[in-house]
Amino acid sequence: MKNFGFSLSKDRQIDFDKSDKRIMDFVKIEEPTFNICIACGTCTATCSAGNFTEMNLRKMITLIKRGEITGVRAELSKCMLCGKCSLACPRGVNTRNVIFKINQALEKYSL
Amino acid sequence: MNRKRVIVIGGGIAGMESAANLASMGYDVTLFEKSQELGGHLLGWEKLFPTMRMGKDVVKFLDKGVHLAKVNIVKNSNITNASKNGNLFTVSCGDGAKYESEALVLATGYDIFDAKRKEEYGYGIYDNVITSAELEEIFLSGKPLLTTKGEIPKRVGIVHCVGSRDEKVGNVYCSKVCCVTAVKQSIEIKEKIPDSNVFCFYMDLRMFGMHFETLYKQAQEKHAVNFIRGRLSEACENMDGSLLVKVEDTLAGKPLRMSVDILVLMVGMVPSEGTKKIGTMLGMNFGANGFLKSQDQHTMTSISNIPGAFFAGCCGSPRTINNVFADARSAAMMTASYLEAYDIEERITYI
Amino acid sequence: MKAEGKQAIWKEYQKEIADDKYFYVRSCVRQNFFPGSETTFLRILREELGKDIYEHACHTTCTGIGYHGDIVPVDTMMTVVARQFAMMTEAGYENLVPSCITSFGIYTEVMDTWHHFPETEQKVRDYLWKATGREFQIPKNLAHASDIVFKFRKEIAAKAKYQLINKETGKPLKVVEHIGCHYAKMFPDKGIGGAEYPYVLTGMIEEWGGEVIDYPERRHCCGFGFRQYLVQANRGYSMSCSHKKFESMKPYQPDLILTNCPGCPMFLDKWQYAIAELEGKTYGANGQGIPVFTYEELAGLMLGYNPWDLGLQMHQVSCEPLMDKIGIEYNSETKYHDKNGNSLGVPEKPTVLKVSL
Amino acid sequence: MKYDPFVIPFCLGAIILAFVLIYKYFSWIFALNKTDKHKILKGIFSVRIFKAIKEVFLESLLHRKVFRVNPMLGYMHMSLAFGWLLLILGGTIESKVHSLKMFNTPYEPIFFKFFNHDISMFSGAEEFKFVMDLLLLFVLSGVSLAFIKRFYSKLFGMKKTTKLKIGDWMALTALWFIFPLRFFAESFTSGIYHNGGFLTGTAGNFFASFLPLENLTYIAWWAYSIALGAFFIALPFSRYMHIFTEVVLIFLRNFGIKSTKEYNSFSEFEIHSCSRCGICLDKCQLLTAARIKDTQAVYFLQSIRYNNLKEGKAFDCMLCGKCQEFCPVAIDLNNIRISKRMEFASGNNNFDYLIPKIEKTAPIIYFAGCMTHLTPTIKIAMESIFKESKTDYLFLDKDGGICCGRPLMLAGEILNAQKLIEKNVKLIKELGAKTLVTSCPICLKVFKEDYELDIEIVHHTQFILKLAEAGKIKLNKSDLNVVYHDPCELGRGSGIYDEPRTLINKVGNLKSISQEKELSLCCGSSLAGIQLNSVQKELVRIDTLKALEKNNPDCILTACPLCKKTLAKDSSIDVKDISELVWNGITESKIVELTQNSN
Repeated sequence: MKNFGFSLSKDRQIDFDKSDKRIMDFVKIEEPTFNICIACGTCTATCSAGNFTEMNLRKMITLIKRGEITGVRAELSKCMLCGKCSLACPRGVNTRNVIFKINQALEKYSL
Repeated sequence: MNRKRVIVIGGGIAGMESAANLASMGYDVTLFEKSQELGGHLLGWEKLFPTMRMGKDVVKFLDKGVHLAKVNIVKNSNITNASKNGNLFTVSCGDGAKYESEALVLATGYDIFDAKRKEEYGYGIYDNVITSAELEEIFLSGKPLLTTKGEIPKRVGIVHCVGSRDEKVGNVYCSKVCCVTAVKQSIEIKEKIPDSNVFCFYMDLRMFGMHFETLYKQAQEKHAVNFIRGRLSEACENMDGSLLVKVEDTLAGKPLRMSVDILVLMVGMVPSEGTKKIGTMLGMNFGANGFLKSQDQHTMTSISNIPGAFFAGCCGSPRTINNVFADARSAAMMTASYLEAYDIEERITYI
Repeated sequence: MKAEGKQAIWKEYQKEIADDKYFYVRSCVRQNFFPGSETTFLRILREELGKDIYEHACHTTCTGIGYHGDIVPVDTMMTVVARQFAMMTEAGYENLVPSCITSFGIYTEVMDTWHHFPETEQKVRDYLWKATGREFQIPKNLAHASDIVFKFRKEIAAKAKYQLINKETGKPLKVVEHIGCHYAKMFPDKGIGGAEYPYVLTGMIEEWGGEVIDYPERRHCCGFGFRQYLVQANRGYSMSCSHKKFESMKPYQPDLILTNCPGCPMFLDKWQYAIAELEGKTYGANGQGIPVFTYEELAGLMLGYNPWDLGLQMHQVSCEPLMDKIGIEYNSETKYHDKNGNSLGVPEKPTVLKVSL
Repeated sequence: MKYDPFVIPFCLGAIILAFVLIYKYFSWIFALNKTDKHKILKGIFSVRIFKAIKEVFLESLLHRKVFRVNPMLGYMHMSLAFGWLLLILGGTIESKVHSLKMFNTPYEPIFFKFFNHDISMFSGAEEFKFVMDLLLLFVLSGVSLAFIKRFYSKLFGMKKTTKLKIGDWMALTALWFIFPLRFFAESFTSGIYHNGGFLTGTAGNFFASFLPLENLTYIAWWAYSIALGAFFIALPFSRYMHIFTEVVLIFLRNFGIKSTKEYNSFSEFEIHSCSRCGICLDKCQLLTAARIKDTQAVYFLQSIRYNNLKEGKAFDCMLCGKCQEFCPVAIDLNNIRISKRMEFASGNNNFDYLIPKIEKTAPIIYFAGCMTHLTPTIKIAMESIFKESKTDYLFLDKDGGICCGRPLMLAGEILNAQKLIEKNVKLIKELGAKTLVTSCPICLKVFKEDYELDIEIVHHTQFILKLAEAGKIKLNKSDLNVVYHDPCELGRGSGIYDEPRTLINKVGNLKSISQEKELSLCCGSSLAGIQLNSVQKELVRIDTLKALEKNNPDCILTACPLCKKTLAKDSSIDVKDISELVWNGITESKIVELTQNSN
């Protein structure tokens, strides 16, 4: 292979037809309130871990729904499961169990 | 004593309801409808948001209203002229008939945005791109929703704001009903094809009406309808006839592409040709968006710049059915008070 | 795909194209990239169609590359454009025909700006007068060279020796048409067929016997993107754009790609080599790549011109397999000879892409 | 030697039972860790053994705790357990006295009347006859109550009775038959040989009048033996396993062995000690209010025993601890539940990002807790009280601190909780404070149980009370009528019932409610209820509020930010934390003071 000093750039676009939706499918069944998130971000605003890190549950839920799951494990490992997000959520998403179930899915599919 | 006469133009919800109300107050009302059937756009809708009741129930209610109050109905009316001479309005039809009245209510409604103008979505070019109105026709006909190849769609995309809030097509306003229509239709698709995945591509979800938010939550919770915040930049046809859509998922902060088997365009409301035609004949004022303009946005709704000429329903702005009912009754009330020589303009203290 | 839907749109986006008496302005880069193309255009117009087409030895760049590369300020660009107009006016022509899509975009943009802001036009007139003492008329008609070929596509077809038909199967060749971004994306009503479903190349392909394929990434840019290509570190991005298009058109098995922009054929052609070297991946049959043509080259081929006069030996992806498919006669011996029969030297063979030398 | 083939079923059953029990108990004891084994060895030769025996007598035989819940239920259990034991003891003595031998066949006492037709020859025979018949009657009364309970549980103060497994049905059927069959066998025998007492003798004569007893007697003895044998064989596979296991458990407990948050063989003793009496059913709000019917402790333990525990069963629980409070066997249900949740937890956390920066320290550390940050009024009240009392304190989690780890633990993420605990322990130890005050009972429990800090750990109600008693703040008693909601983690969880009440009485008039202290209800938002849905939580919440709002108090007081936030959602009555009422009182008295001064 030749070296031209450049190479193909990685596509930033989410290819929904090919992305990995296993976590989404699992969590949707196990914790149906996963579906009713409106991505308002209240959870992230109150997040104890989010105080100190980039942890963003709102974004994580959105990305999992799109099958973009790289980095989910690392992000999720910061969660202390304290439950502030559950109390703050205006829509009644059981965020703690969403996280618990995402963890299970990560384990189940060795992601 | 001769009864005072009112001409109502447009046999949709607004026209029928204001005609029925005016006639029930004792006026001699003549209702003009350009087609051969009363009911307007409502005839094309199966179920209505947010209650999912049948559209035809509402048509029946309206029908009964005009018949019980003995409204004179002129169907297939081809109005060639409408004008005000002195205190009398005159309307002439294509068959030479002439009608006169002391007051007039314009209820000429809206037209559906021509989705072909949003060329990048490929309506009229790609096989499986349809409009919300066409989807409703499918529901109404009782036929199954199938791709042009006759297959049951696995994925359906719904594009909000087609022809609304879009400077590119010259419509900067919100058509109000499309968001909740999308939610309603996505629920209906899921009820008919439970295995399908429905994706709504929205800019903002404007669930302003009572129970709309509940319907939206129901769509998410019970039917697992997906909502992706991002406007389609374009749709392209894949080899298999499915459509590749491109959006930015603004909540994920990434561009996204996906294939859908059917793409439904939520077409908005535009001022109808009839409104333009008859409003111009009468010399009525139009607002910047091409809908009829009231004398004052807050206090003088339904009241046009022509004394004795009023308007009701979607010829004034996009409205939901319940808003049209309220507007039609308000226009009827304003018409009646005009005929009883009530001077509302007297109350205007501002300039 | 509903053909009538596209036809309806094409009907809507018609454009007036002058019939004769053209003032031709060349492209900066095409003469290097595809040196036979512009010559062929002039030859077809003059010899086949008998048109009056004039070019001025002193015309310069339109500065489009510099303008879009954020190097040349807009006032400078407009003044240079005004100078071209002045030369046209001086030569007694009113119909401007740029060879380059970017120039076409620049002229359109300038004319549209002046239309909406007459004070800007006045300002530029002053600049030009102060700088060169020249005056000008705004062109009566502006058409890209591909518009001209589109206009006379039937006449060319009538004189053609070949058609875009596979001589073995008798079936039309599958052609990808790629329109330069600046042709209609900025001013949709200035392009034949508009921005979403441009008809300018499609019209030629259909007229000359081929079949157009519409693939999902049809509207995507080739990746030239001025600054993207000019800076070496950004070239990966440029190449990725072409790569995206190849991946998207691949399942349709196109026989050739037709373009109307200086940059597009260059990148769609050369990136096939680079992608092959970097990724080991080729498109088209037998690892030979998909040949890319300018509309002038294709018109010349149809008319039976010697492919080496058209400059096809300069292509990275070899054109011979396609010419074989159509049945075009050519002499491999003279491929790398100049017009006097002297050898030009033979290029090095790529490691992955299969080429005919 | 007295022998007849009909004793074989009994003997076989008894031998199998003995083997199974010995095998199980020894393997479980063997699997205990070293420390626990050591405790057993030490315990056997100490006074603890007498305490254990006493407890066995009171709980396993007399069923004192069951009596407390419901006397009828208590009597039923006692008559069966204690009555049967007495019957065995009585029979043994009777047979020994009769044969005048120290050792006779082990089945002889059981089938005494079959082998000894003429028993009038030994002294005291009539007394024995009377006593044995009385005991039989005692046991039979228990059997009939058990029979009635199965079909009419309300009589026993229970709305629900437990659902049965196959093993249970076998054992239960056998058990129902044992004593009636004994009654028939002895009566029939007496009908022929007149060796019965007041019960079996009378019945025997009665049966003899119309039944061919010569044929029936032998069959009856066979049936009696078969019922006994069947019961013994089914026992280890049924809930009656508790009869023996509970005894061992009481000994182990008295030796100082405790349950842990990890499942071990002591947990096996605990789950096999469950008699499935079903007392936990009615105590569970998830059943009574939220209509979840399969998750209560009895079913949960049953699933563990039969190796079919599903995730939902482990997680549909608020760990409010009410079932545990009333469990007659005192099984540590919460710990078992947490230990089983661990099997479903899969998070692998990394809390390296938590680097707390503390510049100063103070003798008293205040840890508000995550939930308190969502109820700022509690935070403000506490900070004000600290300042008012001139307490030198450090607000440890002022800027949103590190979670205490209890929420992770409640979800079964014990290893991850441990990581957080380690971080917090290190931090708190570095600070070198004397007292740790927290506003959150959830934090309090984990601080006390799992942190192993050598400092005083108090809930803010305890702390405020101390401040008041030391005269550091002056409380102002209002004329509000208030009720107090015991937070689960503070009350049943940490045993703190009195201090909040003493404190409340200093600032208002505490009215007692029907379900308080050990009986108190859960607010429904427990962090342990991780998989409960919003409707289920709401049902619990409404149920609890109904009890609290019953006498229309002026204010509902609680001592937990989560309870407060939850109850306030649907309450028509003001819900406050005790600290808020305390601070309100202080500010009010200050205003009065200022007004008087200015006048």
